[in-house]
Amino acid sequence: MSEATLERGLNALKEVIDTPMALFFSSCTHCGMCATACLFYTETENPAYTPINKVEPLRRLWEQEYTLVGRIKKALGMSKPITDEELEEWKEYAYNACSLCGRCTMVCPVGNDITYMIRKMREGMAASGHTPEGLVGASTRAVEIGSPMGVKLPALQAQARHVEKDTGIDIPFDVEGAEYLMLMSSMEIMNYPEYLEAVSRIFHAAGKSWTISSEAFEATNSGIQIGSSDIARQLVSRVVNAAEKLKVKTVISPECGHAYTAIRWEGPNLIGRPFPFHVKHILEVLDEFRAEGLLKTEGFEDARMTFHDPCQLVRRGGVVQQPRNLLNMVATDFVEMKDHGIMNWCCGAGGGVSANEDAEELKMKAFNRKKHQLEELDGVETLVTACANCRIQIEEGLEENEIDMPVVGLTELLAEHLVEENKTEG
Amino acid sequence: MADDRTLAEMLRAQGITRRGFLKFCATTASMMALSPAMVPKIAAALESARRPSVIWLSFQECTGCTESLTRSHSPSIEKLIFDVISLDHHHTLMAASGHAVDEALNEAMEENFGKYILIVDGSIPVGNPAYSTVSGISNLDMLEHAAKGAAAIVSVGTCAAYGGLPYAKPNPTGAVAVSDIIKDKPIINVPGCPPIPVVITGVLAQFLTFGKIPELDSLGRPKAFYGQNIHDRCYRRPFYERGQFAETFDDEGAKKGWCLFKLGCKGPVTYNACATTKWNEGTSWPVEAGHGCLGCSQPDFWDMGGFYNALSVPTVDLAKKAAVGIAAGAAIGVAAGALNRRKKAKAVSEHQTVTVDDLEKGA
Amino acid sequence: MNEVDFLLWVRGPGLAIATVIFVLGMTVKMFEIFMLGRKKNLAELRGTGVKEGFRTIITRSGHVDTYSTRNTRFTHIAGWVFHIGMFTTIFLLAPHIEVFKSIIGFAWPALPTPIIDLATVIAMITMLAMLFHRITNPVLKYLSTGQDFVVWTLTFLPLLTGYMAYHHLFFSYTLVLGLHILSVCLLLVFFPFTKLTHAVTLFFARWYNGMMAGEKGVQQ
Amino acid sequence: MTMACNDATTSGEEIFTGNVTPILNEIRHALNTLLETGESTIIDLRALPMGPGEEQHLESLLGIGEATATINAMGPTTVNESLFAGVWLVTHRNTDDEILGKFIEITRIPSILESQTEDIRGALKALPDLLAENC
Repeated sequence: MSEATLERGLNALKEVIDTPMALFFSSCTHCGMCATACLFYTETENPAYTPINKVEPLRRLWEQEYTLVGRIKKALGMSKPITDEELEEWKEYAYNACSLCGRCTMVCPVGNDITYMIRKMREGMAASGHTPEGLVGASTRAVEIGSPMGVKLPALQAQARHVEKDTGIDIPFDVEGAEYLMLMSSMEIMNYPEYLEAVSRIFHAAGKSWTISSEAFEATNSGIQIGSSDIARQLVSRVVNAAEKLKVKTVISPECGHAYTAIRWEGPNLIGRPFPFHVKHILEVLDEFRAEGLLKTEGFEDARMTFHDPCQLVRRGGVVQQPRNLLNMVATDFVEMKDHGIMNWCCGAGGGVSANEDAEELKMKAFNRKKHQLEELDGVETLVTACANCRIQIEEGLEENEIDMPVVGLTELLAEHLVEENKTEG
Repeated sequence: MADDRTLAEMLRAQGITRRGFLKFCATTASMMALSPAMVPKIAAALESARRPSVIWLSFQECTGCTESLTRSHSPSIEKLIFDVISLDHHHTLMAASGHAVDEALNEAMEENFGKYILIVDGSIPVGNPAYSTVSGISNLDMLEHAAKGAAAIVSVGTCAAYGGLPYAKPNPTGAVAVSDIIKDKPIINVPGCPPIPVVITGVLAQFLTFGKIPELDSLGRPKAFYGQNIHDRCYRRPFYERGQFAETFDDEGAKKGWCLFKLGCKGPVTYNACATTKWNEGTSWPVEAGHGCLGCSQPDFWDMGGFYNALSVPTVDLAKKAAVGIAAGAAIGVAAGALNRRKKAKAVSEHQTVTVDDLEKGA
Repeated sequence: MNEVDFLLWVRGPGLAIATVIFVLGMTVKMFEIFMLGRKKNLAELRGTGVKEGFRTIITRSGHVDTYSTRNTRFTHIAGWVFHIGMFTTIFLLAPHIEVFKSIIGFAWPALPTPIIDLATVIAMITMLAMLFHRITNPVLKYLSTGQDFVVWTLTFLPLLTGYMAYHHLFFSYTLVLGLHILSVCLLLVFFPFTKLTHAVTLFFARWYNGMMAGEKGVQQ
Repeated sequence: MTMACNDATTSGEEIFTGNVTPILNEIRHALNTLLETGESTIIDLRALPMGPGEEQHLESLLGIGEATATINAMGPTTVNESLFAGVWLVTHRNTDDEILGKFIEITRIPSILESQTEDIRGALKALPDLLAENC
């Protein structure tokens, strides 16, 4: 039972500093423009939440360890060392006040990918034991129980039988050779059971084979949120082993944000080799079905609708047009938010903020940005999104601000209008 | 030798009418770059001026200044000035020679001790005094000896004022300026290589009329002649502003009389009266003749980075220096980079896998 | 050391030393940066991102975030105006072009000096406004360290002394030209060791930014 | 044949530097002052940065008016009124006919032309001798 120490933290930071980061730290001119792109700053006006400030200890470490002048200054005792106290203070800036949403990265005039650096900063925070209580708990549960919210397989199996009863469609567990491996996020299993029903009906209608692995049904990855690649590797390896054992062609990341980033973008780099299978977000797959004519819908929603772009899916994931294509199949009055698409604002709960009790109040304050966005749209009745975490956050936010607006998952919405040939009753 | 008659009496003795004297004052005022309104004042001052005795010593020089001053090719107003001042000693101009010259010099010094003006042209070799001697006496000793009784010293020419050509790198003779040796006497520097004749006589006339040292700038030069920056008074300045430059001495721009900045003109850093007073009675001056100003009235004008390099061009080959920088930088850079990589590799090797159990301090 | 010797020193050895330190420092920095390397991205990418990287080098100068345009409008516009003013002064003034010609061998047409004069004045006024903004804006006040103000001064002095030299203000042209070149030397000497390196590294940083987004199919 | 004051003269390589216009304006102001206060002004052409040919160009513009006079004192001095009354051009030359100074005087009569008191006293002394000899 080794323990977290400052040494291990600094060592972790030394491991992750690379050429892009050296370029970024050499380019920052303290112009402050990343602050106004970050909802944690705009809604609190706390200058400490300025994104580039969140990596100040990392910057000093780079300067002291990886530049000639920095090393000389350190040798002459002219440099300020990184201490536990400082990292403890930075826990609030790098975790509570950051959802890794990536907006600062899109705005920085000298092109610094600040999100990339905060994610790396968290590696050092995790190794040196300066991570929020909530995330430690979530990671422990994810590793030991299999899901950050403690969801076990029987709960999923119960939900599956429930869906089978309702739709008559068989939920395939551990089917070798299926084309798709379906992953679920605990949030969906616990809060949004309609998701499983929706995907099973859609896939059934599309005639596509899919399965759920009983060994690795959990999509979320607390390791990514807490910022420890080691823990993230442990979690993502389960998915990879299951997918390889079942010989699937594509792993589907469900309506969740960071899960997609964890599996598709960080997964291969965590385990050190390219995946023998594709990784796609559920919306990507549905859009393919749409294109191939396998997803037919009927009827339209008459309510005025808008779409909240989950950061990890759209800005950090590149799934930009698909949600629009799908939503336009069922919506006649679809209105885009002012800053939509890759520049949309975060809901305030991503990147581990929702699992972090210390950040509760801050999370709600950050939600005001999304509230202002909605207020700017006149007469919107329904908000559609594609991430369970965003959904809960927005529902809580709207409730707290007494705004009566239903929040709907896009996959569910499509299922409601699904055309099924041999619809069995019951 | 000294004549105690006033200047006015002398002129009248030569049959020059008052109107002639007024003309003399007008042209002298113009020479001294004073405003015409000053003529009555100058007339009054000139009238009562005493004829100062002048001793001219030539040291390490090319006689260019003397020729420029005396304008041996066509004497004019300066000749008149010469009639006015009693030039008691000048190696080149004196008819006498040999010991007679030395006696004349000592005699002139004793007689007007403390009153005569000492004019020096040429620099003084202190590296090895033997480089330049006059009848066996080194320039250094002669200067120190002559300076004792001088009321004021006028260093004529950049050599006397700042060391000039002999002083230019590598300065084999260890040449120095007058002001480097004589510290206790008022010194008026009249630099130029050579100085404009009118400027030399102008300074003398000014000293003669007002009897005191004219106002000097930081380099000891009379502001009347050296207060103006050539660049500011140059008639080609409008071309500089419009960015119209001659690129070579015979291109379209040169023919049209455009600015010669790119051909090395040192006008912007040079203070002299060439642009207005011009040379050869206002005929022309270097820039008007199509050649950039050399900055000859400035110290070290020989080492200003080449007569034909633009003023802004550095006097060292920066490309070569940059190459040195890159080479050294690359060497140090590769070493520093390697150090970084080793440090990073060491960190990676010492990586202790983080598990959920050791996420807390002292868990 | 009178003013002429000062000018001669600073035009010669002064610039030489400054150039060596500048070039050496920047070369070392480039090696330090690029020898750190970057792990290859093993994920299934939507593209190499190379094209997006180059596009971002250009698009990132524009303003992407409609919301913050209201709040950082000043920084954005002042940044543009200052840089245009300064670069016009540096690269389109005839004497400066002569300096570059002596180093790299070729030259280009110059703008008339009154226009450059205007550009210098605009650049200086904008810098003063930016300094005021850095002191008063809460975010900038929080972020700013001593270095930000040192770099501000290092950048302002060449403009100021250049303006004074051109207008023969206060001191003799020789002295002020010397001070102007000295201020440029100081700028060069400190360049590799301060945030001034952004002038070079920002192009690579923007490229990486755009490339990493492009790999995932996101294009600004 | 009127010429624009700043045009280079026809002789080819004259340089157009725009120095002539300011001088003409200065003369205009001086004439005004002369009328209003009677104060005369003298412009020393040797103190102005004139391009080649510009001086001749200025003189050709001013032209030669009705009154011309020459004084022989230490070389000839020519005084002539330009086409513009009150604007006189005074050129001093030495015994070798070299120009020593060139002035534009804006006055009723250049002072150089007036007989000087000392010279008149001299004449007063010399006249009786003349009377004694001749009549």
